[in-house]
Amino acid sequence: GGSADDGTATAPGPSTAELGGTLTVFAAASLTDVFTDLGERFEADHPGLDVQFNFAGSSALAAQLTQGAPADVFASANEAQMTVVTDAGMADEPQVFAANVLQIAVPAGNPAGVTGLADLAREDLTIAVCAPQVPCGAAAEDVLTAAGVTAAPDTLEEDVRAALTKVELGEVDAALVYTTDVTAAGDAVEGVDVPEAERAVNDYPIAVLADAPNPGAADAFVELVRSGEGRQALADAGFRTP
Amino acid sequence: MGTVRRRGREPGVPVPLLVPAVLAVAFLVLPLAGLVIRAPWGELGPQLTSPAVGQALRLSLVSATAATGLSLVLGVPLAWVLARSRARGRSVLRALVTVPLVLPPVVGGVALFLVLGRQGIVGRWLDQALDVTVPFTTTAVVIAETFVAMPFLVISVEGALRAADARFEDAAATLGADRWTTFRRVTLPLVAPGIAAGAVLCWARALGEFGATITFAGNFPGTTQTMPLAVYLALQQDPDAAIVLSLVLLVVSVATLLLLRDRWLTRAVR
Amino acid sequence: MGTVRRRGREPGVPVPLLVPAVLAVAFLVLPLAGLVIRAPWGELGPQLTSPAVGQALRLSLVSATAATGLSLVLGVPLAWVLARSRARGRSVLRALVTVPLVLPPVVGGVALFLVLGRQGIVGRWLDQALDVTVPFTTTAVVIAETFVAMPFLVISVEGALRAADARFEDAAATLGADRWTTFRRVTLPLVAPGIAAGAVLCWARALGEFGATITFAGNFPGTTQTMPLAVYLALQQDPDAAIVLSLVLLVVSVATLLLLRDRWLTRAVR
Amino acid sequence: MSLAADVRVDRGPLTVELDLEVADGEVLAVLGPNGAGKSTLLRVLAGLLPPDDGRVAVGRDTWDDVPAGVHVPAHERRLGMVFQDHLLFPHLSVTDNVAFGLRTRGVRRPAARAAAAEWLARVGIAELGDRRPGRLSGGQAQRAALARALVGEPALLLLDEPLSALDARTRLTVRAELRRHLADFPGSTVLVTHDPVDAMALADRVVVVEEGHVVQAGTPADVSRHPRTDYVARLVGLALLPGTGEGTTVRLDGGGRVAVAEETAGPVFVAVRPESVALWTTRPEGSPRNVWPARLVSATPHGSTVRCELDGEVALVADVTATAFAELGLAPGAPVWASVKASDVAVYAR
Amino acid sequence: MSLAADVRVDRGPLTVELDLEVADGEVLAVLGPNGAGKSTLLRVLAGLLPPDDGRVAVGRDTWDDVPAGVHVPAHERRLGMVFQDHLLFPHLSVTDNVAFGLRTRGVRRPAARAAAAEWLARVGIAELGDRRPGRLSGGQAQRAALARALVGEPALLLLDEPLSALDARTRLTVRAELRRHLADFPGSTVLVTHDPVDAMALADRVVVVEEGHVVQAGTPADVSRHPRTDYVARLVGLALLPGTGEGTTVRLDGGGRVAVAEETAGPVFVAVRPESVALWTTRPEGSPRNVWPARLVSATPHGSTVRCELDGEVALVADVTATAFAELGLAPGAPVWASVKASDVAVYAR
Ligand SMILES: Nc1ncnc2c1ncn2[C@@H]1O[C@H](COP(=O)(O)OP(=O)(O)OP(=O)(O)O)[C@@H](O)[C@H]1O
Ligand SMILES: Nc1ncnc2c1ncn2[C@@H]1O[C@H](COP(=O)(O)OP(=O)(O)OP(=O)(O)O)[C@@H](O)[C@H]1O
Ligand SMILES: [Mg+2]
Ligand SMILES: [Mg+2]
Repeated sequence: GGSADDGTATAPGPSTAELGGTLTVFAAASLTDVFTDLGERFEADHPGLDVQFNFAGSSALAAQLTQGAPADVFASANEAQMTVVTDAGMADEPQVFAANVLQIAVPAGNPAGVTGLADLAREDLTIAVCAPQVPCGAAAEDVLTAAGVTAAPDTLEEDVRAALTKVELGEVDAALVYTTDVTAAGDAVEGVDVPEAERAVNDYPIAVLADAPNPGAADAFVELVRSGEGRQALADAGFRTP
Repeated sequence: MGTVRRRGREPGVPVPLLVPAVLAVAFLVLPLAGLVIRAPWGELGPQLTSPAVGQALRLSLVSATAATGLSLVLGVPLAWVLARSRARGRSVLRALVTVPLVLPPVVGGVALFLVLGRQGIVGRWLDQALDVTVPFTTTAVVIAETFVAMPFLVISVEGALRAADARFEDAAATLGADRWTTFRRVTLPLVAPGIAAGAVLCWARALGEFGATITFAGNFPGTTQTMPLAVYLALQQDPDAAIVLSLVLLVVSVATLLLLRDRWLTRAVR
Repeated sequence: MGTVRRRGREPGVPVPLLVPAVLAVAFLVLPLAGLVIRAPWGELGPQLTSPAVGQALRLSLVSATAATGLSLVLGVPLAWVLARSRARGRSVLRALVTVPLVLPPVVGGVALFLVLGRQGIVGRWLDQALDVTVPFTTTAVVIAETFVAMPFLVISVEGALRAADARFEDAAATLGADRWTTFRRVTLPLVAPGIAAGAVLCWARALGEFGATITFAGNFPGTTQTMPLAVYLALQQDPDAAIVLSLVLLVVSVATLLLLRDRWLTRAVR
Repeated sequence: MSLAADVRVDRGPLTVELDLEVADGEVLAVLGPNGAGKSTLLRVLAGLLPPDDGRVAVGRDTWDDVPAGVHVPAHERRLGMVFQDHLLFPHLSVTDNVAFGLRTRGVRRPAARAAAAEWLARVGIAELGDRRPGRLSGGQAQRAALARALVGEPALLLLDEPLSALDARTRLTVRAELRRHLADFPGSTVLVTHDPVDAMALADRVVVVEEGHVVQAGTPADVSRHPRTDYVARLVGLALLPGTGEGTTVRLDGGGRVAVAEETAGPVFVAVRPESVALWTTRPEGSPRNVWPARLVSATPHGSTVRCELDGEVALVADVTATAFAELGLAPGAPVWASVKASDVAVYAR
Repeated sequence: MSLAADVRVDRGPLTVELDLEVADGEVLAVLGPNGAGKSTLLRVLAGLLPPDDGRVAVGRDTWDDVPAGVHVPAHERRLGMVFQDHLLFPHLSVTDNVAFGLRTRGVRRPAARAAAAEWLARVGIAELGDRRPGRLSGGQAQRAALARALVGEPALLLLDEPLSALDARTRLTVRAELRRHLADFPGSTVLVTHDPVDAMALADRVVVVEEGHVVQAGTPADVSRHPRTDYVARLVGLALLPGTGEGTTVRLDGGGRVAVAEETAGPVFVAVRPESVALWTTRPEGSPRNVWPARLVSATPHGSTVRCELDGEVALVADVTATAFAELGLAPGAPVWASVKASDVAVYAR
């Protein structure tokens, strides 16, 4: 169970052999595959330890944490939601463990012949861009401003997956999304690199929560994520790693 | 026997009904009260006067009403067929109709793309032959909301039709009314309370629709950004603003319902 | 007059009803067909045998059923009070009950936190006095689903009660049945079709619930991860898998409804 | 138990204002034209319609007392009631309908069903116990409703036209059964009916209600011999003529004069039995002192006689034998002469 | 238009199998005990219940022909129908209920409402046109239902106990109105009733249905004079005794013998009019050749006579004057002697 009184054995320190109990990780939905994979490895390394994930949108996770959700680790898809948690005094010293940059996603075969950011201004194309309220939208705005392009989007997506879905279905000709999403989407989607994307790199911070029921395991898990092994897994999924 | 009671036209609600009813109200109303208490009312002014909010609110009301209208036009006949016709395969049909109820709305949006999208079964033809594109338009919002909300109407109207006394339809037939006239002039008024209930459910569901809309219609202020989308986006940055927006949506919809229902009910009363 | 017709117990559906009914079916079923065609059926095997899917499916069915049960217990009495009692403030009450229908579910989840969260009005007391924490448990899933789905039951049962002939309740009273006995033994069976319809709506809505659940109960496999949450996660990584998962949910729920409805309907028939 | 009711209810334009007493074991028949307020009265007595004013008491219990604010709800009144439109529960079998009242009063299911079955047998539909009411004929439904009202041990029986849908034969048996039951029944009974035979056969006393008010009360024989309103006169098959007594003649309010045997003065009623009216095609000369020209409105064969409705100076009804009628060769609309012996005319004060 | 129907319907354990013809302008009364299948017949004729076999034709139109697969739906049959339980539309005013049929047949609203108002006046509820049916009394509702059925110009009128809820006075007027209407009505009418007076007054021909089959048919006078079943005999107030003729005596099937005036042989019916039965407290000696001991079952005053039901070797009904009854001093259950003159006994072949 994910209830607060679940932390049966609290390990005193990061010494790997003594880890046990339950480790609860709140992680952004875009980390689902990577973290599930890392969690399994972590459990294998520490028999007796049970890793519980709660994947959802970063803002939902932040809201849950400020409402007193019992968690050990929070991995956010952006700095803003991590700030919500640190401002509430529930975590400190978040560390960036991955980063993501924008790419133009086009349907397989690139039917509209999109080659760069300038094409996003074409009125005849159906374009999806993230809404400015969400991280990828903020990033997109920065990138477009930097490139001096006034995009003509048909929809301001509320999350990057929604944009990608439309590309996969061939319903939009191009969408500004993250590289990781293009990677995850497989053959249905092709990525067009955007040089200006470097202007808006999106960092993924991770932190151990202040009143984590299982701080020992939490520290160990963050270590694993930031280790070479973790970095490799993240890179396989298309993330940049520090 | 012989108990002397205080007089009154209202004999009171029996305790085994009163207790759960009060609990139900508490259950439904307390969270709302929480929201109202917690809401940063200072934000109300700026939010209400923001043109974006007005736009989203208007679009929400218009599209939910259009979706309800469409659902009434299509769904009431379907409910009738399910309740009255003896055609075989009716139970399969009924089960199929309930499908959009359980389909996660985002998947519903994907499904709509598969039919009405540029590459969709019907949409491809619309696109090429008529140069009509449905996705990312206000029409798409209405369609997405109808798809998600119509089953609510169909199921509750069917329940009402089933409970209605079909002998009045016999009487109408002996007076020369064919099934269509009977439907219009006898059946419909008889089940008016059920239809009103179904329409309220349908309208409310359409008004709150989020997943299918954002998927199939996208999110563009003024064209496809309804209140739930605005609320969701606000949640990403400023949860308090989102709560205020939700409350605005609530107040408007409750006010609308209050007005409408009282009109309907007084007309539908026996 | 004098028209010679083919004989049959089924006098046929009038065209003005048939055309919209067929359109309605097409509208609801075509997208589904699109999904079925498009679904990568190769993935079905692994998905079905995956223990996570089984877990999510089981949790979905259990919690939706529990939420429906809770809604019936609390909601039917509330519907009765709304339909039959003459108490003042009834229309305000009815409007308040419709509120969770329009509240964006995510905001609904936040509202539930405000009441039942560890810092919530009631939750604080539960936490300190009884050491009970509601959020992030299966109970929270049931509560979130009930909050969102119960209004559907209440509104449609109220519509059915309104349409029912109240004179049978008079007859029961003359036979010595107090209002509670009358409710149980006369009113309930009379509006059984309406209650069945309401329960179906409620169950389906609970089964498809996403926003309030993920907010208030979190997304823990085995405890709070229902099928819609699993579909959401699958959408993040592998949309095709999400479609397959949705279809699994559909098939299971449609099968359940088919079984249940036929049982109910044969019992509720006049 | 004895019933005492003095109530007022407003029903749209009609105000129903009735004052009744029914003793223990007594059967009161309420007669009256359609819309007079009979069913309204029963609804008030049953507690389904709170009166706007007045009191209802049964035995020593007060059931309604508007000035004192007392209103006992229907389900606490220990009633048996037959509704004019039966109102059998559509979702219960006939047996369960009849057993319903016993079950709510705590009788166990087998006992209740047995009692129900017994009553179904008494009203002659023993074999229909398992049916749903929707599959009964009109008369069968009425019998089931009667059984449902009688099966308990009510303090007050309220019967609204309980025999109206029964066929002639069943009516005899059910009426006899009802009569037998009512004879043993210790409580009060109020019976609404349109059939004077039912009233005569079953009631100890009759009240006639018109437009919400009692216009006549008395024993069945009394009421049928001395009707005080046209409605009652028609009901019992008399022609009623109000007029003013002037010695051995009565000047009728509607015009014309009637010779009578007794001397009278002031406002009186004149009642003429149809059997005592003779018809002639030409003006008869002879001993009968009352001879009027008239027009035949309608002729209805009834057993071996034909009932002829007459119109003219004096509105009368004549019963003549079928043979005599055939010999007269009359068609509706034909002019006739009607004669009545003065000694055959009843006259009594208004 | 003339109606010819020869249909079979299965109703659970009962099979209704009837063969009827009703000529243009003719009124056929269908009499029969509860559950005999009368309403079922009307539902079949109306097209609401497809027959399991047989044909229904009106004029030259075939409405039902099961072997040929023809079934004209109800709404194309140009009917007027009164249902046993009225079935007025609860959501429409009384006027709109009555105007409904005209409106569906394309009459404009003002004209339809005017025609409806006219018919409401004819059945005596002109002032109730604006009410909802839920606020009518039982009799008022029945009158509205009658008006609704009559207002159109149907080819076939189907009336299911159209006068049963009417009070005695209204019944006379409405019956007269109905009679007038039926006299002018060019189509066929099928009238279900339990009231022999209605049948006599309104019908040209009577069929008696029992357990789904016609057991007797003929003119009203014929049927009432020569009943062939106990039901009919009761209906018209005769005692019917089946037996076997043996010269001037009839050996009754139920036991006992009856002396008759004519010689007969083989199976016969013996019918005894209640007026011809005399009652005695001691065994009478004299000319009447039929004297039986009996027991008084019930005594019902009816106008100036008292109807006595007798039980014993021979079940009889006796009508005696109220004075005579009082002199006899009889109570139910008392033993009496009944006598009938042989010349007063009707006898006819079975
Ligand atoms: N629910 C109601 N609301 C208002 N008025 C009503 C209602 N029901 C009946 N009435 C009116 O009240 C009057 C009395 O009705 P009631 O049913 O008591 O008559 P009744 O004597 O039983 O007549 P019937 O012999 O036709 O059954 C009638 O004029 C009727 O139209
Ligand atoms: N819907 C039904 N389904 C099956 N059987 C029915 C149905 N309605 C009536 N019956 C049965 O069919 C038989 C004939 O019923 P019907 O209503 O025709 O009788 P009826 O002659 O009109 O009697 P009544 O004089 O009581 O109205 C009865 O035994 C009745 O119980
Ligand atoms: Mg009445
Ligand atoms: Mg009948």
